[in-house]
Amino acid sequence: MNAGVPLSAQLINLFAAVILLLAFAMLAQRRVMPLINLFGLQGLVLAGSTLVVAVTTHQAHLYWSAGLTLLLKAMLLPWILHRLVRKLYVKWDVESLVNVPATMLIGIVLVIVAFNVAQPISLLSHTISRGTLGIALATVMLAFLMMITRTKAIPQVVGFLAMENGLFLAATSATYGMPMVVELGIALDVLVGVIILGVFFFQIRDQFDSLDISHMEHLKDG
Amino acid sequence: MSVGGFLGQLFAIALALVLAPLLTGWVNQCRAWLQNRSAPPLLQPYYMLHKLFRKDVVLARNASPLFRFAPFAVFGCMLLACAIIPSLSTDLPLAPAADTLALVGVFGLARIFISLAAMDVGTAFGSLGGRREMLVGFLAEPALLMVIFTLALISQSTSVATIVETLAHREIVIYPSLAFAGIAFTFVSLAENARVPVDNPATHLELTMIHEAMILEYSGRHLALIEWAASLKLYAYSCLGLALFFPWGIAERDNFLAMIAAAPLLLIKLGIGGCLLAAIETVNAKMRIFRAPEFLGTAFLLAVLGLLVRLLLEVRA
Amino acid sequence: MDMFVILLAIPLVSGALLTVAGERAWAPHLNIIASAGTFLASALLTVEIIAEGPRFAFGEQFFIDSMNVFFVALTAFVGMTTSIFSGPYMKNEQAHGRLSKPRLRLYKSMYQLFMFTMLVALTTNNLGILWVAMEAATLTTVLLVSLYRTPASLEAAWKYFILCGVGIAQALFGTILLYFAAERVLGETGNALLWTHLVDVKGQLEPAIMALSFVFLLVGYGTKVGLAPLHNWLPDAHAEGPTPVSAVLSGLLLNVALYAILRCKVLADGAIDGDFAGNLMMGFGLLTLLLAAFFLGRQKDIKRMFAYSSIEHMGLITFAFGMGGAVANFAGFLHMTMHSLTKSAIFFAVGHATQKVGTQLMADIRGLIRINPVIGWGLMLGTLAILGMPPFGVFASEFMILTHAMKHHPWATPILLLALGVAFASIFGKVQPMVFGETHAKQLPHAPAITPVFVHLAIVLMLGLYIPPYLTRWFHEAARMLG
Amino acid sequence: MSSLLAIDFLLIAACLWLAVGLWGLAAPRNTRFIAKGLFPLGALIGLGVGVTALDFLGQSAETAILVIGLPTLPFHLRLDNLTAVFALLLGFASVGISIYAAGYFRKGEGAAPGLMCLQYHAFLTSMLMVLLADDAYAFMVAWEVMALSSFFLVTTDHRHEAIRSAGYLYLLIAHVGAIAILLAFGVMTSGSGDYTFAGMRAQELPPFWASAAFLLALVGFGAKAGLVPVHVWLPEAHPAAPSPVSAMMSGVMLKTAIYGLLRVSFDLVGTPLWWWGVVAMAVGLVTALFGVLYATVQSDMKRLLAYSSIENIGLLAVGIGLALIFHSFGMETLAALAMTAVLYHCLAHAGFKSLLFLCTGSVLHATRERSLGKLGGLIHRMPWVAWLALVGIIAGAGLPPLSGFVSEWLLLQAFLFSPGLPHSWLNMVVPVAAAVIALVAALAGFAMVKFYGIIFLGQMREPALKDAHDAGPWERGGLSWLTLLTLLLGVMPSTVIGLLDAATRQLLGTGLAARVRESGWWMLAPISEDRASYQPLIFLVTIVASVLLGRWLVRRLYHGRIRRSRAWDCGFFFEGPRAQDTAEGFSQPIRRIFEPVFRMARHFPTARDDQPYYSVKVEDHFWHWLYLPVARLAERISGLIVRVQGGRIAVYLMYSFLTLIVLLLVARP
Repeated sequence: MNAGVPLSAQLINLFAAVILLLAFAMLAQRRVMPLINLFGLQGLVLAGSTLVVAVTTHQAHLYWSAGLTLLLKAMLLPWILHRLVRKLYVKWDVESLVNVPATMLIGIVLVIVAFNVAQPISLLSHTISRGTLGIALATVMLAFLMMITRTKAIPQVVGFLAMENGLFLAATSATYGMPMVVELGIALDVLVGVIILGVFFFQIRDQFDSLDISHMEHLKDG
Repeated sequence: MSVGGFLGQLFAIALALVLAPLLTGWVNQCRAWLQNRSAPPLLQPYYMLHKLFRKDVVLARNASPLFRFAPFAVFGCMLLACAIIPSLSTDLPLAPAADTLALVGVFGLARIFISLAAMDVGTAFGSLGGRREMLVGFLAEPALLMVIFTLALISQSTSVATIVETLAHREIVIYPSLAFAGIAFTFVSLAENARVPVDNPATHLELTMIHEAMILEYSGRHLALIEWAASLKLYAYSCLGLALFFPWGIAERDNFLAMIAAAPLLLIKLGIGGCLLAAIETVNAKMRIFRAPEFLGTAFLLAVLGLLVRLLLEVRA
Repeated sequence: MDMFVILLAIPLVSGALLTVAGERAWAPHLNIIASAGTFLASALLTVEIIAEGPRFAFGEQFFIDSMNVFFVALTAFVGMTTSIFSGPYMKNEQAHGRLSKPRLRLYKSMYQLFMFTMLVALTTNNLGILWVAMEAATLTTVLLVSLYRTPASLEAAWKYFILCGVGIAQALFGTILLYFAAERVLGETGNALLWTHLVDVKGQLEPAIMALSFVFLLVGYGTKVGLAPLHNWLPDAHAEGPTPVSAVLSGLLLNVALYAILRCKVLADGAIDGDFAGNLMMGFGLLTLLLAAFFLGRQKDIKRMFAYSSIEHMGLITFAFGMGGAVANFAGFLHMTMHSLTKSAIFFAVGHATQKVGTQLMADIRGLIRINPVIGWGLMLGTLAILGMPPFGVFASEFMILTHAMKHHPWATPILLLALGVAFASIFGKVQPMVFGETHAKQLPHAPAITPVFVHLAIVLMLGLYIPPYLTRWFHEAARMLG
Repeated sequence: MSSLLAIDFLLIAACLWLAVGLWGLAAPRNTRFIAKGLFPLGALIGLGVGVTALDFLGQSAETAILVIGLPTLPFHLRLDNLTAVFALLLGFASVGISIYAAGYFRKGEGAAPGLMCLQYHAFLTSMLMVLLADDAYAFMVAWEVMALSSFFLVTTDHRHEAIRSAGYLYLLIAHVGAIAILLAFGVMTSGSGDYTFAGMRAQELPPFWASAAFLLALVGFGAKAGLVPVHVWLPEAHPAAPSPVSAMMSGVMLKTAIYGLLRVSFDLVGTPLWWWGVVAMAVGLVTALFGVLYATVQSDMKRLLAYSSIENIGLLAVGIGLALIFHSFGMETLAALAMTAVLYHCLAHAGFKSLLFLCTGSVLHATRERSLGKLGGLIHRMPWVAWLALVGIIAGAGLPPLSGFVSEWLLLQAFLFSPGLPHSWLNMVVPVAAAVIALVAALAGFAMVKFYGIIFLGQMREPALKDAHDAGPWERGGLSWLTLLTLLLGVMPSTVIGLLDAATRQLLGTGLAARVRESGWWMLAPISEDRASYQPLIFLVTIVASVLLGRWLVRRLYHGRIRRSRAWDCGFFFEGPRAQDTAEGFSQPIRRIFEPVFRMARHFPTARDDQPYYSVKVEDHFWHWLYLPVARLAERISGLIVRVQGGRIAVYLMYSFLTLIVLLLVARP
């Protein structure tokens, strides 16, 4: 990074890099509880990053965003997930990840692709955090990859939520946040989604005696 | 329609009615001679017709009206055919009623009636004969049509009268195609008239007969009519063959004297034809029924060859 | 009072009311009355829009023009008929012991909320709110899909949730990119997600960003539309949910998702040179159509088969809009209408039929026409209609799509025709033995509500032979809006 | 009323038919009212259609535009002479069939009569609309409604699996055909987007696209008409349908396909290329030969007739091909000769095939039996039907003096001119094709004899046949009407050709009427009297006269005594119905001679069998050559494709992911 970049941008880039790192960590994490903790940490970093943007740009609604992120992603959702895990007795569930190195390798390829795709857009950006769009895209893709590789329901949902984190990073870093109405709506949707998922987990466990989604492969044609 | 034409027409019909059994008798006689048998009298067919007409008709119990109607219909068809084919003169008022194609149709109609009648009583032999007759029919018809096509191409007409006039009176040209067509026609005629080698008019051996199998149930006047119709058919085919391939001597329109002169010539031609027929029947053996397709297939091929020769050599040249 | 507010308020309020008091005896009636009220409001709104032109509501957040008011009316109409159909249907389910009272309450409240989210999605001017409403539509229906709590329905709902959730997340990324592009032009005024503003400046939007944005939006909303290969959730969800839900999912939600894509396509077309968006849609459309057609022949479950048929038709419609131009857009809108009406009618008939026979397996359904001629003929005619047999309206739109394709994209014609032919052979081969033949099935405790089937089919039949001029004008304006 | 044009009358008739049908739906179970009230009403409307068309012939075209249809393409209608000829056919044939149907539909048989009434009359309406349509949309709508209504009629008795699958096959092939037709229309607009027929006429297509349009039309209309290899539905669907419907389908509906083919190839597509005619002729010859050979070996009477319909359609295609060839070389008079043969054969076939199908209906009603192996001797119990059927089979066998012969005669006459074609191959090959026609005609005779002989003649093969009853008065009425048409078409060819002339003149610019009229109404001499002539009336009179005269003379000169006795049968002792030929036995020569044409599964009795039996089953080669492989291919493809839906959510997510990445890479500037 050259000297011309302001401190705030450097901070944001740092935060973004941490988020990406966390995404990799989640990709490789086998156990449920640490996974949720990692997710919470990602939310925390995301909130921090949003706060930096808010401070730098003096946009009021970004403060709200940062607060909302902190509340929702760093606290409420991990808490809900923790509760679920405890109630469902899946605390000791261990994901049998196949071939972590290969997954990581694919992850790296995805990061390259994401950076490559985002590059022309980043060049157009006039915001202070132009590089983060690529990172956000990479985060989204890593979360996607995580969802593909997981066979348990809760890690899959965590992957899903991590994807939302990536999206949020994109929203704040690339555009200084969406209009407030939209952000509130998104937050509400995510919350309701998690609650519905929670309901779902119980139903699934009741029916299948497990949260292993490999049991759910009966509806098929091929 | 001239009075002369009308008289000529009546005369032709009468001649056909009279000459047809005679021709059959003549063929039988020739054959007997050729086969070293003592021949029946020449007039034997007349005696037989007379006898049959006198006899009672014995009908099978479940014979339907169609069975009784068919002999008359067949007879009518053959009579019509004889009326159309120029035997003595081309000046026939009935001639435009049917050209050669329609003539094939007439024979077809007669065939349908006799086949249906054969199936009517519901015996094993009847339907056997019926289906074999239809078999011969559908094999012979394409060949006959190709023969007609060849002739029609030469004369630019399918009307028998026009063909005869063209061939006999207009110009004297040698048509090689006619040779092929003539042989094919002979083959077809043999098959159509239930002669050896396709059928044997004299047989009553169950499994070999075609025509005779169909008329087994007929008796009395019905049988007489059918026999007469068969003679008429032979006569019609002979006259057709003579008219198409040896048309010399047949009178032109409005020429009553020539018509009178044509009569002896016709008798001579028929006589020779009958001899030849008898000879063919003597030197050949009847073939199995499923050899008939080969026989008639050959006829078809010859006819097509004739047509192609016509198209290739005569039109181009 | 503002008709638009009423339109949105009725389902929202009644949804809330049913959540609270859904087990009362009058609840089913409320469901129907609310739906009828929504339809009435939409009809009045339509009249108003036709008379007075487009309008805004709630500031500029909502915008009703001739394009979406048509979808609103269609949605409200099918919503109403579905609610009428679901009355006796759900009673029968209850009588069979397949559903308990609390579940029925859940069903009714979620049904109304689902209608609400769709109406919001259709009328909002804000692409962000559009996204929120689409996600909310998923959330409200996911519990409806798993209403029976059977392993199969749970599996279907899970897949629905995850796949659509992931898909819609991509759409959010697309929306963010769109906002990013718009902000550069419109500034941070808060108008940067308002469609009406975006349309005005669509030529100035950065093509590179717009291309990426459209890809995300297409993949995102396309998942909800059921475009192959993103369609995998659709047959499961449609087959395992209660039939009224299948009817609205097939008949309405797919339309709404496609509507979202169309709104975005207008912007992408304006920004990008060449026909990038159109070509993508055509490609997806053809792939979807072809894939779905070959799936049809392998189906054993009747609802699943018709779900694939929905995918197939969505492919066709996507293709039509991909071609673009006045005629193709017109045909696309017409086909959406026809498909909504016909497919929901089919699901009504299928619902009654499966209830009568007690199975969704096609091999076990026989002789519907003898069990109940009305259901049998409903299914038969509906099937023929959806297969594009004249004189039903589906043929009219397919005719227009095909002829347009022949003129402008002749290479696509054989693919279209192959798919339609295979679909015909597959579906008809399965439906005919179900409708015809002998059977021994029993009577239902509650008489089926069969009127909706024939109301839908009658409209489809009429539109096949005669499209009234005002409808034509309407379609034309909508088509022009798409450019 | 004078302001109403003929086209208005036809439109009104179409609406009336539909109204009659809907009326039937009002009282769906009232058999008496529907059968004795509505069907005769339909017949009356049919008569109106026929008379209107007859009256119209020779006038200039009338057009109309309806309000219904697409907004950009409302229904265009047009009544011209080609349409009028086929409307004439539809109207007059429907009179007989509707009258017959009035007696045919009885209480407690199959579907609700009201429903059938609706389907039947919708079928009639749609056929009329097919003929009137003047744009692609109207045509396709009418065409598919025709397919649909006839499909429902075919599957009336849908409790039988065989009938259901026949219906399915029928609708499927009809649909595939419709797709081809639509494509043909699309090609003919050549990108102008104008789907009216007038718009298509205005296009000058390059030869390649014109050929494409023609071939598509040939496939599309061929699928409806039953040209090989898209004929397979026909022998399944016709036997499955109730007999009036079979009659309507075979007699009239197949002709709408011929109409379509004529409309496209002579009217819409522009100047034809000569090889189109060769294609049509080749397909026609194969179809005709195939149809007639299969007809001869059938054991089901309606299947036999269905295959015979295939044969006749083949002949029509040959005629169309010949007309196309002549037309493309500018030999319009000869083209008119072939065209007249085609149109004439359409009329003739409509008459006699409807008649024969209705006869099978009566037989079916009387005996509940379709299999030839269980019929026989019905001439004794059903004389009306039997004698009227005799007229039908003689016409069907293409024999003078009835209708079938006239068209075959005209066709052969046209063939006779083919050596004059200015093309070195055609002028040699085409004449030989005439031999195939002759073979087909003779084989048709075989099939007809089999049909008639096995059903009506011989001994009754089942004891139950003794209770068979003759057709009722309505049925007799319908049969007699069609018999009358067949007779009239047979003996008055010149008059009929004078009527058809308007259509040939419209399509080719010339006709035969002038020459035909010269030689008088009793004589048919299309080119000149020297060239060829045919006088069916004299023909008929001579035969009838010789029958009557002969009979009178024999009785006069000899006697008319008759004794009844047992059948002689060469003195054979084995009597009874089992001694007769079975349907299979009758066609044994054909199976033997044309063995490679059939796909046979035979069982021969052996000496060690406890219960020796012989059986033969003849199948269609095309199933195994074309349809089953296609079905297998589709099956295999779908088997591969459904693997996409494997049930694993991770895989689904991967699809979505890969799609996204691929698209992103594509979209990346």
